[in-house]
Amino acid sequence: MQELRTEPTPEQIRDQKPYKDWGLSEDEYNLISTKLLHRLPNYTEAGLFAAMWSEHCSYKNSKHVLRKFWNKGSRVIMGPGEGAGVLDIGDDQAVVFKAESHNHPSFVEPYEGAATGVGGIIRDIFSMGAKPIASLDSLRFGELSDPKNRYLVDEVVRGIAAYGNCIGIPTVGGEIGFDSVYHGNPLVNVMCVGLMNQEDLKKGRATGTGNSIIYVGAKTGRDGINGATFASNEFSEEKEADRSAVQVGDPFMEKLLTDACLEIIHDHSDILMGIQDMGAAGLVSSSAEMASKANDSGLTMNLDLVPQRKPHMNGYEIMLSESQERMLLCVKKGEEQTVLDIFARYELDAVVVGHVTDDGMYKLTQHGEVVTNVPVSTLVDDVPEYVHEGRKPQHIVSPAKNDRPDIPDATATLKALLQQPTIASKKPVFRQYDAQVQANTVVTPGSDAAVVRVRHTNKALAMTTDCNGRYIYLDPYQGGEIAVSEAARNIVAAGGTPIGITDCLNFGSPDNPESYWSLDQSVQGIAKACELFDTPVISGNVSMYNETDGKAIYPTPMIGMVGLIEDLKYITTQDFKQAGDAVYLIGDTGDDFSGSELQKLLGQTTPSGTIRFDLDTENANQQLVKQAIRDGLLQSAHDLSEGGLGVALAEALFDRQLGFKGTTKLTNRQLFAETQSRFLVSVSAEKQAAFETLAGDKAVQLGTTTADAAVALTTADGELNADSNELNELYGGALACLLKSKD
Amino acid sequence: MKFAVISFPGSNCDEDLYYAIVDGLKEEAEIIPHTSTRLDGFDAVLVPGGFSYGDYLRTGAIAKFAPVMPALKAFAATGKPVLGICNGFQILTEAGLLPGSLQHNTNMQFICEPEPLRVANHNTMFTNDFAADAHITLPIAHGEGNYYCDADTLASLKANNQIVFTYSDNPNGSVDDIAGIMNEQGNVLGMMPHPERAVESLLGSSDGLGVFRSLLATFTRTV
Amino acid sequence: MFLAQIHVTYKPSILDPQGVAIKNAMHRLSFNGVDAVTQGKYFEVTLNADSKDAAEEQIDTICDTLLANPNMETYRYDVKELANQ
Amino acid sequence: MFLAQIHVTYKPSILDPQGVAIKNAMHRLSFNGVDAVTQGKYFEVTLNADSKDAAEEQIDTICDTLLANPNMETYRYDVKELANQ
Ligand SMILES: Nc1ncnc2c1ncn2[C@@H]1O[C@H](COP(=O)(O)OP(=O)(O)O)[C@@H](O)[C@H]1O
Ligand SMILES: [Mg+2]
Repeated sequence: MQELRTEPTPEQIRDQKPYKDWGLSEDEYNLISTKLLHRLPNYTEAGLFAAMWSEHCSYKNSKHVLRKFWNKGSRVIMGPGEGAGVLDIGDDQAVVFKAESHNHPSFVEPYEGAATGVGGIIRDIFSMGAKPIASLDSLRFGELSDPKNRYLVDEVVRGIAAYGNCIGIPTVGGEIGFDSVYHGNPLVNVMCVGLMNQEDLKKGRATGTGNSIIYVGAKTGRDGINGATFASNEFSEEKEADRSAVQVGDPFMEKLLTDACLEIIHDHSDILMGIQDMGAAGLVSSSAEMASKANDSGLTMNLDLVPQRKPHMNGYEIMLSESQERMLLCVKKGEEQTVLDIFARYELDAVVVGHVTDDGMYKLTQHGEVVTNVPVSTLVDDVPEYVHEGRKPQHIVSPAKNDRPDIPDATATLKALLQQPTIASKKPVFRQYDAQVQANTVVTPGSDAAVVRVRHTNKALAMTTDCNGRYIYLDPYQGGEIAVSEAARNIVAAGGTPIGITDCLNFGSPDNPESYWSLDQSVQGIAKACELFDTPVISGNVSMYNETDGKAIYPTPMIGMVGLIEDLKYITTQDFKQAGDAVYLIGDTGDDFSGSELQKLLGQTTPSGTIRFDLDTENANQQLVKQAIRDGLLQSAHDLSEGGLGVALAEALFDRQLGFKGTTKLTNRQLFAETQSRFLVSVSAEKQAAFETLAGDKAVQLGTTTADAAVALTTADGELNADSNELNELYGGALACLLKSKD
Repeated sequence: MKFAVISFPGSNCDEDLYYAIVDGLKEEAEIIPHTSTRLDGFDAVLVPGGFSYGDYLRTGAIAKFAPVMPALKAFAATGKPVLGICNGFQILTEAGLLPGSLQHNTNMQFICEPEPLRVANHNTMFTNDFAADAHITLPIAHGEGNYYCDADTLASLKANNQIVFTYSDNPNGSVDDIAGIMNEQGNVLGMMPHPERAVESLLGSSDGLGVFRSLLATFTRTV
Repeated sequence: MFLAQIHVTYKPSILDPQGVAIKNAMHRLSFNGVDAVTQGKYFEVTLNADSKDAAEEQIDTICDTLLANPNMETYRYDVKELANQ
Repeated sequence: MFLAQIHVTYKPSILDPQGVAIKNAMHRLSFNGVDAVTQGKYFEVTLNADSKDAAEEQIDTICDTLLANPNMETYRYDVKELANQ
């Protein structure tokens, strides 16, 4: 039925240059054939090079910039480079975390794209030997006035929920922002956090000549293989309309895979030499990296042994398939059966597909022939590194003058801001996530940072994701500092000490000098802030080429941060607890509206102006809140972010339907300024004196919480007057309403 | 008192239940694989939440054929307590140990939130620790918790006081606000809310402990 | 080799929240002529059996025990022999 | 009034974890002759339309926009006129 496919010969590849469609440049091809192999690569080899030398696998365009990150710090057990980073949290335990973007797949097929994004990052975590204990999702979409964006939100959220809920990992936090620049290019970033005993740490290495390479999990199909890379006759067995390379997630399989791998890691650590997930560029990338990390040992695999979902897959397809829920293990020779038996008990496919060699070669056979034979190092280490030209964008060279909007009616403005989709309650989204499975979630979505306790200890972990692309657009360096600082502020407000970050650098094409400049600047800003907060970058991910019709998104380096809460009694939430508590604002407020939600509300869709930020002030204010929590002085703590003081004050009232009465020297408009480094805290009457002594002039009392729902704040030039229940309804109902709207 | 927690492929609340018994109730518990064929020596069996067999086909539809099921049915026939929570409830209905079935929530979405409940019958081995008509809060987390049964079944559930928990603010479309029911004999209970997630105030509520305490009280009284 | 095509649908008395949700979605998309929607499941099972009768018997048991929930669903099927390849 | 019977199934190259899980369950139940299982969706939609052509046109759009995911699924349908009741 099926015609034997004839692959192009090495000479045809040289002459017809199909590798260009696969993302390999002519220079790169020449480098491979003349300098590295000293011969022409065959069809499979050329395909493998194209995949391994892609930005996704090699970071060839971003490596130079990523080196500027700071990843020292006393807690670091494993920095970037492995599946995920690892930090010491005491008691011989460690926290493991990483974030991944799945932007493009989620645009093409939002449900499966988002679901497989969750699945992928989970494999990174358990492949280190850690039990995944929480995930967070950071999402950006175009405006909800467009039905396509509403559809994307629905499907992406359903996909994340379906995968995370089924596998039993609580989705405890995240963020969602809406802005027209993300129309046609949504961002779907997922972070996963794991917990482990330090002795269980595993690495993705294929060491020890003769040891076996075991493939486990789902069968390999044509998933994720770009149809464009094939001559159309190669698919003649299937009708065009029947073809699809969409990757489908199977969380049930992944649950079994997680449990089985963790069982092997715990009980058979001595025979498991290495373990690695199959992510982008599937089998080739996982196996070549495992070999490379083992100090250039070699590796050979027989492709006929790889479990396959469809008949007649060629070597290229088998090696590059991005079928989900697969892992690669390196197991001591002679001990394979132990591992195979465990997988059999979980009813998972597991097959010895090859072994470690000592010649440094990456060798594949299929149907009795050698289809690939190249030095491991040429696939992994010899990738050229590109430093691109950067240019400051015009709107930064000569920025527009800063807004000082006139706000005659603070109440109306607050109501409008609370209904902005980026600010409004995200409950219609996070209510779809099982946030409590594993029964460790102390603070569920809705407060500043999520808090997950470490069972059988007195510790907890706080976690959050943050990034405001509108600030980064205006000033990538300070915007980068702010992204880290905001994350840290959320961790501190929850009672934690920030200990490290992961990131997803979502940017436009590096070939665009302005995008590249922004990338470089924001990485430097992030690095600077990380060093100050002692939060090393231990893992991350780069997503470039986020552009539609030549227009890039705002540079959006998402920061995922984890904090350690050394004592459960430090856990603090953002909501006011009772009537009669004093409410303080920590940090100075200025006329900071550049990039703010107020600016956007007032019609300035593209942010404008300059921003102001001071890391030392930020740090001082965070230290104050941290100390006040440790001294037991605070009833609540909330960081100020989008929408400023007005929004933060309202949010703190909702949970217990409290009211507020007070006076401030700030003006109406300053209620909505987004000056950085600020917190809103509440203090019970008997702790007020102690708090004021500690805070000095860093905190100013705004007023007091009240038992009725009335909110009354007198400003320098007006007043805010509202009913907190009414505000809560606007805040709580806005997103659901926008998602349903019919037009 | 010794509890068995049955673990099916895809169960994900088995450990939570284990800890609720061991750390919360301070009694003995053991996680029993779905391949086990004996449940001797246990005083109660817990069927946990999760997505057994991925919830593929229908929730609980594939789990009902697991090797452990005959032992579970035999255990239930002895009159000892069997408690199915969330997916456990779905499995018990599929297996015919409880009447009715669980359909998609009416809004077709998964819902995770704390849910106010009423203890509709506190004279059961699962609820004697609660006061009559007690109002409690337990978390729910399900996409298919919309309890359905035909009118005759509903009438007999009512007549026999088999409705044990009801929602105060029906989140999913369940018939008569039903959140949990038991069999006629009163020893098999299925409920969608998660008592095992509410056994310590640190996590927001300890109301769930009442369910396990009730079982312990019944057990202590009868041995 | 035989191919069974199996339809599992809700009994008419059962309210099907999925069907209702889809109907509402159709109305939102302005397909106002839509009067009712029911969603069921469709299976294709290929199996070896000695005869068509034997295949039908197996499929009947499979439907009764696994594919349909007799509380709420009914099924119908059609078995045909596949040409040898 | 017209009745549309619609089948939505996965494209052949798409992974169907549900079908695999069901097949495994059948094997566990000792239906070892079962070779493959795929699960699809089956819809019955009753709708008002001026003509059979008009009904088919609507159903086609409904399938494209709502019932089938063109990235992964294909559909087929059959529309017939219902006798007046
Ligand atoms: N996509 C999401 N998934 C889960 N939780 C979310 C999501 N978006 C927002 N949240 C939760 O809603 C709350 C408010 O989020 P956000 O406004 O981003 O907070 P902040 O400005 O303090 O960072 C947080 O608890 C956050 O975890
Ligand atoms: Mg916050």
